[in-house]
Amino acid sequence: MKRKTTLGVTALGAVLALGLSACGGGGAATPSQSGSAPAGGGAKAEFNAALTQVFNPSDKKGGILKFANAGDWDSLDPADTYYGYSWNFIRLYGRSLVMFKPAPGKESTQLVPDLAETLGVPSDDAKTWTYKLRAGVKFEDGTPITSKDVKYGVLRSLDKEVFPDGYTYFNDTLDLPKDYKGPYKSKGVNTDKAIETPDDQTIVFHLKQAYSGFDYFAQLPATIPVPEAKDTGAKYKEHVISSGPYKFDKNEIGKGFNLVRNDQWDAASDPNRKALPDGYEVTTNVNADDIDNRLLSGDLHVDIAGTGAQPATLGRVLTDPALKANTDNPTITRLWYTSINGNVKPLDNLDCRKAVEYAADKVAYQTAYGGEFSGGQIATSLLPPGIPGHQDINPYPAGADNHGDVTKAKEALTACGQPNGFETNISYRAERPKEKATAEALQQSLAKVGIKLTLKPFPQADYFALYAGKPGYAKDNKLGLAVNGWGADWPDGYGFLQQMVDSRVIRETGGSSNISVRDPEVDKLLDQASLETDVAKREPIWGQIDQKVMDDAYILPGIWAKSLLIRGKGVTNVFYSEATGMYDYLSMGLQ
Amino acid sequence: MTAPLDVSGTELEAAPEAVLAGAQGKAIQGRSLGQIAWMRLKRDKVALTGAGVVIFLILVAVFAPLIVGWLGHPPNDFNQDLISSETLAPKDGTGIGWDHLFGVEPVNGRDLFSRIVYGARISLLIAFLATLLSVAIGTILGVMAGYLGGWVDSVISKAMDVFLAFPLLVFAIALAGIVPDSAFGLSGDALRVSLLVFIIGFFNWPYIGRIMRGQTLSLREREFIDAARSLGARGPYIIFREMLPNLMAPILIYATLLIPTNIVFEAALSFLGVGVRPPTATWGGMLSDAVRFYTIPHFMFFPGMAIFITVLAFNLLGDGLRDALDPRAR
Amino acid sequence: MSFLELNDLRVHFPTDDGLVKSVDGLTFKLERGKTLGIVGESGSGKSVTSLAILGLHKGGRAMISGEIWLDGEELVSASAEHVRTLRGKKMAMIFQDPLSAMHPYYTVGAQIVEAYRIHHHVSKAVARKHAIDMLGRVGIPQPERRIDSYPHEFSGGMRQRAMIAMALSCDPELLIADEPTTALDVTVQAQILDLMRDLQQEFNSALIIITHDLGVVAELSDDILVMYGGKCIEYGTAEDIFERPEHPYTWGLLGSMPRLDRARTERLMPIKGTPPSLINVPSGCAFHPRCAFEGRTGGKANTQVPELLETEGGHLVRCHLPREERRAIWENEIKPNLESV
Amino acid sequence: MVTYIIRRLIWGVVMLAIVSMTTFAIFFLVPRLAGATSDSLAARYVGRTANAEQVKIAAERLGFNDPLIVQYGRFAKGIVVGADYNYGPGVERCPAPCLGYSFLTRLPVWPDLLTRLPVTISLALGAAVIWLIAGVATGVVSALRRGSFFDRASMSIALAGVSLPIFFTGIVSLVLFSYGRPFAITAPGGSFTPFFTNPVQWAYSLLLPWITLAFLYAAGYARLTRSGMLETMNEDYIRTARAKGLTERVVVFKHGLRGALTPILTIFGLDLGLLMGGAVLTESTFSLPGIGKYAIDAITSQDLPKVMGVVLVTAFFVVLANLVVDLLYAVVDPRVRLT
Repeated sequence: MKRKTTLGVTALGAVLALGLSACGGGGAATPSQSGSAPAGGGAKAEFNAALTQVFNPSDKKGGILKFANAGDWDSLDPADTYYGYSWNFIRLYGRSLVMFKPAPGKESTQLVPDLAETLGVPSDDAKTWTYKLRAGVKFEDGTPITSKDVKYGVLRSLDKEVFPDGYTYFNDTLDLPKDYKGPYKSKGVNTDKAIETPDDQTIVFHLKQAYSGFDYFAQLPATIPVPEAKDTGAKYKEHVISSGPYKFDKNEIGKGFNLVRNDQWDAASDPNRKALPDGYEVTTNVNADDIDNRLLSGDLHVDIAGTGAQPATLGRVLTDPALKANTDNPTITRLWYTSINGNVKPLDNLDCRKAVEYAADKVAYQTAYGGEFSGGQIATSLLPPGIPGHQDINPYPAGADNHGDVTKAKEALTACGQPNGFETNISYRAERPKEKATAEALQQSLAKVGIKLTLKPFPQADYFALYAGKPGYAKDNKLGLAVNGWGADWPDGYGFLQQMVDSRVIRETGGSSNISVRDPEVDKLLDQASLETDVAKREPIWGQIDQKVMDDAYILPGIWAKSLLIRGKGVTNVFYSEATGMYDYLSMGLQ
Repeated sequence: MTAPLDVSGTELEAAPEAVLAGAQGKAIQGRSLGQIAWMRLKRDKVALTGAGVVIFLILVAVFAPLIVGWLGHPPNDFNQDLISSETLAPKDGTGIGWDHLFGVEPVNGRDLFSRIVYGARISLLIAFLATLLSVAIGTILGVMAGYLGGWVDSVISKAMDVFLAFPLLVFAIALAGIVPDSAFGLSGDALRVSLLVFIIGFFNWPYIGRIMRGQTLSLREREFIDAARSLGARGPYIIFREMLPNLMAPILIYATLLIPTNIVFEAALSFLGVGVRPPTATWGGMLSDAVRFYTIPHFMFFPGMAIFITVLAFNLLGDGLRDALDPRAR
Repeated sequence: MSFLELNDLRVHFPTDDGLVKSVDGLTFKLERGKTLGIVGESGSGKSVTSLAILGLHKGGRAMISGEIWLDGEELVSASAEHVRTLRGKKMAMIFQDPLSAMHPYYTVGAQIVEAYRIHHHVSKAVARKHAIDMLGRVGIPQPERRIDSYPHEFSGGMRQRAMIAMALSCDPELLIADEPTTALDVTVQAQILDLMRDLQQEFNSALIIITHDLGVVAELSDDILVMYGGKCIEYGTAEDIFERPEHPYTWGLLGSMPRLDRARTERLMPIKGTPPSLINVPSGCAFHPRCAFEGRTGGKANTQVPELLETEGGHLVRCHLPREERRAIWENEIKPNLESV
Repeated sequence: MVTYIIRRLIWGVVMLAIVSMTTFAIFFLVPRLAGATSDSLAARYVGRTANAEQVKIAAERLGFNDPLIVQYGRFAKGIVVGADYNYGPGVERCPAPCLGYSFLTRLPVWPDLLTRLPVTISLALGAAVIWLIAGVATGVVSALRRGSFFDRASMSIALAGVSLPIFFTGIVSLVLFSYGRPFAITAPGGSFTPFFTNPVQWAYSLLLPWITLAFLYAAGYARLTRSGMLETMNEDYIRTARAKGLTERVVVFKHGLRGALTPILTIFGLDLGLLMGGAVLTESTFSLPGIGKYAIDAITSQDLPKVMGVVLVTAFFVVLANLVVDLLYAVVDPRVRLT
């Protein structure tokens, strides 16, 4: 990553799962204007045509874009939504202070001001961040948006009793009054200590500790303004008041909703949004196979979850060149891996863990997740290629054909004192057929060297809280291996690695994603990196951490995920956004 | 009623076969219900076919390792060389051939034939044991309710009402879903099988119970029970020596008809992902995997047909048994 | 020609086990105002005969041959539809066990009204009035109230009366009563038999009583026909049958008839064995396996089917024993036993 | 009669109470037996990155720290007198019957069930009409033409029908007839249209599930009707009806059907009652947003208030169906007395 910040001190507690590599800095960055739409795009339908450029660019307005979701939306409330597609989609009806640039490829990871005129202006050694709001921005009812609305939006998102699904970045960093519980419970408490609104256009954030990457927070949906008078708390998701180009028309939770144009939105105040369609129609809880079929037939424009085609569709799409030409196959910043728990004997022995690393059949792993197109590319270490600091290392080559190296594995077993192998369990999330297939694949390949695995499915909802992620339970029940996965909230080394490898996030009460990596040196490296302000020095540390964890053999990397995205028929301005790991939903239009 | 013709105790109206077949020799033998039933069953080609298939399936289940060793591959072994890494489907579409009689699964290329054969084990084992449990509980409680009457009857009958009001499938899913992976000193397949047997068997007993209660009620009023009672027979004697033999026919019929229901039940739970844990092959589980690959029809065809044929065979046999043992039900 | 004539009536049922010859060559005559009793064990073919006369086997699996002449019309060859129009109107039937013979879901009145209206085009009100009238005539108290009762609300005797009212609602000329009193207790039996006798005289209809109970027949019948294995084995006037029976089976029937005048200590004389199979009919005389006098036929019993021959004055018997020997056995061996009080 | 109904209603409430208590107890006890604490249970219902403090807050909010009796009491009280729910800026009154708020979406369960009920009722009623007509007609014709080709053919199909699990026929019909497939009839999956919005679209969206579900039941009903009809046509009263000189049509349809259909009415009522509470397999196979699908979703997400709601609604329909059937039976069969 070339974008960097040269801001001074960033002393940051290790609690945060966030990125240090913020964009811009010093307020010097020029917001990219709408004219910056890449010219290289073409309408020629070919495989991966929308990966790095705009496919089918057009400025034609009108039409209704149809989206469908195989699952249910977690929430439409900006304070309470934590799905990537939701953060992508929410920009249609909400404007946060800052946003990722709606542009293809690498460019999409740039932050650009949205509701704010510029990116954040730090002061007090990056402990204070100031944003100036654009003039003339209004809510859907015509009320002008003021900095107080932004402040209210952030404050209400702090109430985790009302909004338990959301993130805690602001709770953890803002210099809040002691025991502040959000505007509902702590009514009338003066919060100027944390957020000041000196005038209607200015908002100032005060942090407990300096943090140079605050703009990443400012792009979170929580900074979308919410009018206090219209706030209905947990029920606000039934009708969110729009600040963007579209507003809610009809919203039936569990079924779907409609967006129509918001006539109070002024294109002049918004350089990022094209607002081409006349409206959006979103259906939720649709059969996933049905979504694919409708996408291919043109009845549907976007599979909103953005996780790619269903297995049944793969066969159809990949074998038909005409269909394949309408798909894109990006590698996303997500690692599917298996935790090797050093607390479970005999995996407390490094060589036994190494035996697992060698014996695993990587091709089977890949196939379990959907093969090279919808599954991913075989991972040889933790960091996906898209994350800064990635190095091509392969400490445990899985043989020539990637089906596992039996010889090396047996050597490792002998070194570990278990020459005939051993028995342990592998856990996975029962509702995830791919994880089931992975567990079965590992069972197969490890059996070749005498490591007998017993499959232990657990309910997804309790996987981390009660079972695999609860150290006591995992140890008592000999969950030696646990099928796992991790993707960062945005592409950045710290955000990617910290929740995965920092041993201090492991709680005895359960619930952490890191199940197996317990290495004080890794923790030290993480702290070192979070204090390192020089990107050139910091990025190699990510690589070092990667190498160290691999040497410890606490993680068996499976694949770096890829998804096979289907471009809807007749949709204009389709492009893949690295920041979201799916198509950009802001720019699409209809032919 | 006067019976002018004392014809050595044979009830003419009740057993027409005796009328048809009797009087050939001078000594007229009373035929036992079993003999008559067997005679009728022998003539019922459809039921015999069902019985044949059932026996075949039981043999398949019992000798699964032998059959698979001879005709297939270990059921959990991967054959990913047969799978296209792009589409995850078998490279030639199905993988069907001499090596893999029913083809292979997409993704990991496991031999479908072997998995179907091993699936029969789980399916039949659970269905049989669950039926046994239902019949045991149902018969004991049903006979108690019918024979003892009074408050015992009303308590048991109310209990049956409550059980029948439970949303059975929802409840079974919920229960199968929240039971942890090792409990009651069991784990793995043993635990899951026991759990499923318990859930399926325990929630089905009221059906048997109601039938048994009704049968007992009508038996209680019959003369021979009165006769036994007047001779001083006590409750247990009457129940075990007089009632149970007469209940054997309905027990057999409804047990046979309950088995296919339980097979479907087990398959449904496996289909919904709360059955026996993978990679152990179950027909319902395979069907549920096949949904994701509905463009590969052979994958859903074989498990679906396995369930269908098994259930059909048991239904045919059950219908035949009912016709043979209970002529009034024809 | 008589009012009712059966000529060589055969009713055969093909079954999986073979051909069941329920009625195998039955011939008899009956005049208006007369009563014929048909006696036999279960399965002897007596009920099948009555259903055949009513044409209720038509359209089923039964194979019927022979002739049934009713008031100059041949019914075997007549169309099912035509026979239907005669049923209920010209000939009617009283079934045993009226509880199961009446539809449980319809009121007694509705069932009588239905029977009347199918043959008479009258309004419901008129038919209802007629039904009340009929119920009154068969001795049901408060008929205007009871007409709306359901069969299960009646006592056994009342139900049988209602059944009779239903059968008589269209003034049938031929009335067949199939075990009309079997399901009733003794005092009610007598009432019902009296009622039937009175009604027969009132309507001057021909009456066939089918029963296994010779006592019932003795009360009512002019003539008696004894059936065994689908065939008539003895036919004669009531006097012939009770005073001069010539068939060993009839002797058995008489011997097993309970009589009030018999001593309590005395045992009934049962007929050994079971009724014959109608498929594998015993060779020769169908009764020979159970016949105590089989040995006196000179070996013909199990080889030759005996013919139905007249002994005297219309008294017919189907037996290999020479006539004199039959008389002698009756007078010397059977009769004394029956009257040994 | 009135006392009978009142007694039955009271018993029905008792039954619902037993069912709900059992369900609650199982969901409460089994995870705790497996070693879950109130915090670890609450951790299911908060976000992915929630910290220990948030989990504590959630556990408190969801009342997990209270004993079983208190938790159940709160639930029962909500049903009887309603409950108050704090949604942030204010307190909302959740009127009786308040089935509580989802642990996950924090939306009240009752309105959820109400929006899903039309789907399930549409599915059940539509299928019921089809199977009743098809099943009974087939059964009657088969019985009357016993042994004919029609009888043999339809009974073979019926036997196959009762032997085919719905989740197999469902998938096969989806593969064959659904959107984008060779014989596309209908588009399943979340595409339910309410009847009052567009009756044509409503029927269209349900056609495939109806037929699939009705096939299973029609097969069973054809068999039942046939054997019932055969049995009835052998009854003495049918012979009596014929002896009266009634035409065969009257004999079959007035006397025969009346006798044969009465027991089927019972079974029909109970089947319908059971289906009203959610056709779990059908709805999940066809992704129909009805009660059954709701049940599955609730169970997978371990959302106890939803599970309780579904279980209660389902049990309610079963209890109601039992009562209605018994009352109807008394109307249809004069021999039955309600005591």
